[in-house]
Amino acid sequence: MTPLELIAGALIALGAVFFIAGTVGVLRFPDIFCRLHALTKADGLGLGLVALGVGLLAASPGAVVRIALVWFFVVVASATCSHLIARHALERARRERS
Amino acid sequence: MTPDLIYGVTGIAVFAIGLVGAIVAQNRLRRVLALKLCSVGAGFVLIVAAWRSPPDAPDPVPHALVITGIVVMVSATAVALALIRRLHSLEAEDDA
Amino acid sequence: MTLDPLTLVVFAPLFGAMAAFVAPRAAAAIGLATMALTGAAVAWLATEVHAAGAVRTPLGGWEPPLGIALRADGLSVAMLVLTTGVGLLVSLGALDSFKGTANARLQQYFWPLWLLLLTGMNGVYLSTDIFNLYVMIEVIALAAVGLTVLSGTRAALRAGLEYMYASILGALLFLLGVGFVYLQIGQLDFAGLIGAEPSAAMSTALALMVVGLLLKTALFPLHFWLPSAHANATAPASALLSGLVVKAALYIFLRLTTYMPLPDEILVALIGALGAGAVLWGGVQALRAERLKMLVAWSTVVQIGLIFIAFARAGQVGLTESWKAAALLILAHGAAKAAMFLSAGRIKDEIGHDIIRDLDRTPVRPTLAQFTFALAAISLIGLPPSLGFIGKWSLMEGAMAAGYWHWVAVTMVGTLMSVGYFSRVMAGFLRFDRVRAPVAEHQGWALADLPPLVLALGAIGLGLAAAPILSFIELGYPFGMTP
Amino acid sequence: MTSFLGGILVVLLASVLGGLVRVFRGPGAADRLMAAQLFGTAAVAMLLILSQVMAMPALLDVAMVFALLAAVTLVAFVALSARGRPQ
Amino acid sequence: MIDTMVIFDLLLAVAVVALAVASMTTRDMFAAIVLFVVFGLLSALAWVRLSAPDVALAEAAIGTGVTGALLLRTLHHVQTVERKAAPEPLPVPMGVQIANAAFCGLLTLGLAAAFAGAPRGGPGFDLLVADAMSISGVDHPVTAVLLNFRAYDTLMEVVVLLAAVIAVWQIERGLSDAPAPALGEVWQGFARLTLPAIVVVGTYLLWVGSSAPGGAFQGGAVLAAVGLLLLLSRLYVPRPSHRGAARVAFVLGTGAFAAVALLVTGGGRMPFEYPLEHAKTLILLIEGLVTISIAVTLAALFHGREPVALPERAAGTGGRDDA
Repeated sequence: MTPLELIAGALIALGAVFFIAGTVGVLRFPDIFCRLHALTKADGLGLGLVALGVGLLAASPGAVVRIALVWFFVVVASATCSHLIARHALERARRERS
Repeated sequence: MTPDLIYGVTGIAVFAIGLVGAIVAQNRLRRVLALKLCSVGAGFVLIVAAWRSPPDAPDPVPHALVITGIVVMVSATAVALALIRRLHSLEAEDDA
Repeated sequence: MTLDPLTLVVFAPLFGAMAAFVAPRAAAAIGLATMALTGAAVAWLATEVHAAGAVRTPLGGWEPPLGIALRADGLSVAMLVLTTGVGLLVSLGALDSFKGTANARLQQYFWPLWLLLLTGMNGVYLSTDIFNLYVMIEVIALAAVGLTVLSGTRAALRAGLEYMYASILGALLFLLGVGFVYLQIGQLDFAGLIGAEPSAAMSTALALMVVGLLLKTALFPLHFWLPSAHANATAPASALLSGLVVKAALYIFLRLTTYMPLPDEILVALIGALGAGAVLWGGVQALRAERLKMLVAWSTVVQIGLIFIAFARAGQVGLTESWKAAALLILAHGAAKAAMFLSAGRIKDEIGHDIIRDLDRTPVRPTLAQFTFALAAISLIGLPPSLGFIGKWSLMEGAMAAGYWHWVAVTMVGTLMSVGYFSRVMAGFLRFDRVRAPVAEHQGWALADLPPLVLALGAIGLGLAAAPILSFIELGYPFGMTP
Repeated sequence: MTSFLGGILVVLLASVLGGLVRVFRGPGAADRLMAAQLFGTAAVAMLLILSQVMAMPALLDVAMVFALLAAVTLVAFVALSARGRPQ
Repeated sequence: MIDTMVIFDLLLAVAVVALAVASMTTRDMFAAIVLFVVFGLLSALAWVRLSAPDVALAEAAIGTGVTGALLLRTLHHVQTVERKAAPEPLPVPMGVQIANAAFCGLLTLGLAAAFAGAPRGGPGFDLLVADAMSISGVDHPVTAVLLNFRAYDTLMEVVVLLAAVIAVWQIERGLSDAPAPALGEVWQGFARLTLPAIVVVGTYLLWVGSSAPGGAFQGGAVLAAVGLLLLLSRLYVPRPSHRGAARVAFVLGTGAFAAVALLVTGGGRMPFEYPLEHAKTLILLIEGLVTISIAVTLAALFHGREPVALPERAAGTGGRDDA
């Protein structure tokens, strides 16, 4: 195993830890807003670390560019979707209160 | 244990689940889901038939067939769903 | 351009469908022109098959097994002639029954859907590849469901949805069968199927494909979707669905079992037994039906059963001859049933209902439609000299020769029952006792009376031409008989 | 390295499958959907790793499509329910 | 040492089956659809494991993405157009459930036994395809099969799609008069950024299809996602006057495909037999037009009705609803 592979492996493993944390959060946190908080952490950081690790192992520059793009898409989409879900939940809560 | 054996049995199980679902389900939407499961199950079997143990490249023909099957299935699903919506609207009209 | 008739038979209706959809106002004109062109292509193909026995075109220049070839022999051409002939006449009938601005929308959607249906059916009759057959039956399924629900009534939509579920499930069972075939022998074309070693995978494949096809062709007890779908569609759609569409799956069944023979005598007998079940159960339901169109739809269940009895009439060894009896019955039923549904639709349009109990010699008597109905019934019951008679006779002759008297008995019972249920209708046409208003003369003949009359006369008259028909469908040896 | 990455894949898959319990439990549609979103992201991560394990760079394109379509499905849901029920 | 990939495969297989069961048995229909979408993603992952990235792409984009959106739209319709006398589903007795499960199990066992007896990695078209690749006009085997060796199937596949959109237009009609959903500024920023990005990805998939996994169907489905977003956010609202253009777009792919297939017979060739020197151009042309048709058709299937003004009576239920 080369040092590069070691670093990549460590990054990917750390990413997996964030995913586990996110899952635990989604399962255990009391309300939807807390759960969303946990979810976005897992999304952004977990995937970011995995992408970084895989990017280090990737053979071609083309692959690195695509990995970066994938990560970027996920972060933007996940942020927007979390926002939309939160909005939706908030509206729902307001409507039910009134 | 090679992937083809594992996923072949998976596909067959999925088809069987979909078949039973399509026969017994009462909800119209659920029956559409069940049929969709059948199509994925059949897709599994074809893709398994194409699999060759690496580094051999898989047989491309079944892949093309499954892609065709996926497009056919989305078409059929869309028509079934349109029927469900229209029927629901009409039945709601009857109730009113 | 060097066109060949095989390609034209599939592509002409396809282009017609697209044109009719893009130009909805000209849909009817485009539709009729397309029907004429398709008819010409079929005629051209028929002369080529007559001269050469069987013709084929490897599409893309790729020979099977890699590519797909279109192939036509006597049986394919017979099915194509039935489809285009009945289709053309039903189209003419549709022209009249969809006239007027109120029906503009029906007109506008009938043509593209019907022409796509024609594309699919023609494609089936020329196909030599099991996966291609799967795609074709899906084309048929979607177009047929579209036609079923054309009227937009609740009953039609409900029946259409059931039909859709059954159709998709049948096609998917067929697809899984294709998967098993590929798994075992890695072939998709008919020629590749011949002589495959018997194996568990191939038997499973055959079982899956046959069940899928029986569901699509509505053999008892998988017929549950058919009566309401066929009875609730508009008359031209019913005629197409009952006369033609169920035959496509039936045809695939006939072809498939040639290349992948049923492995055991018991299975042939089982198919026959299901056919017998259809004849008896369908007969009982037709005797009990309250509506005319429902009765006609149940009679389709009976006739499908009869065709499967013809298939099984002499067991496994008799199959090389039995298919001819089945084919004759397919042709006879196609023409007669289309005529019957069209005339039933005319009767319903004229007198405003189709309750059998209330049929009588009303003042607005659609005489010609009633006459046509009776003619079609003659062929369906199987009175000489109709094509239906020849088909039934050929069924019973083969069964007797093979000593399978039970098939003869079932056929006789089925015939008696059909006399019974058609008499219910005929008696209604002739009833004087309940007529309140004085019986006037009929209202004159409508153009829409002509197509069913021609179809019914065809179903009867073709019985006289049974010998040439039989020798034509044997061209190219569809079932692998040695010359 | 392959079997190490395989181990990571197993851990990732097991973890998100656990998260699916949220789909059953709900209570709201938003909760169910959120679990699905987590699942989509994890699937993207798994595809990235698989592209390395199976030496198939084409999987990066699959990952890209996964990422985009997960977003579209979510937006579809929110936009449909934002239009709401007739009051 | 145990191969961890085998454990991954086993876990994935169990998860696929479990999700299939769950989507059939969950009471809440929304949960069932979400589980089905997850099931689709997992199946696509499994197909990746079977070295079928093309199919995984198609399943993710069409089988799961577009189908999921269609299902959600229909569920929303069914739930918002309230029925007063909606029939309560009968509870399924335990005995029936057990019988169903047993039937399902037996069926699986029977089919699996037949499957286990079949040769694996067995006969196929590998060699034939490999031989013909050099004269197919493209470098990617799946694309060569779809657009050259078995182009007739693919033509009929787009015919199925055309039949679907005609049937759907015939079944349902009406204009959407609901106001645009309030999605907020974040969404608007997202739309501005994402919509062009999706167009680029879709086009890229189409273009890459001749040499790598991708192609008309996957590209078309991704482009259809743009249409879905436009329809959902009401950035585009279908009008009766758009019908002519829509009809042309629906038939464009099928028409061009069929026309090319016939026109190449000019030089004494068979239908679909592309002249070698133009094969690549023709295939790309067909794929490009088919992609447009697929994208527009899938978006129209999602919209789900012919955009035509309804007569007053039917406007109550037919017209008012989503998308």
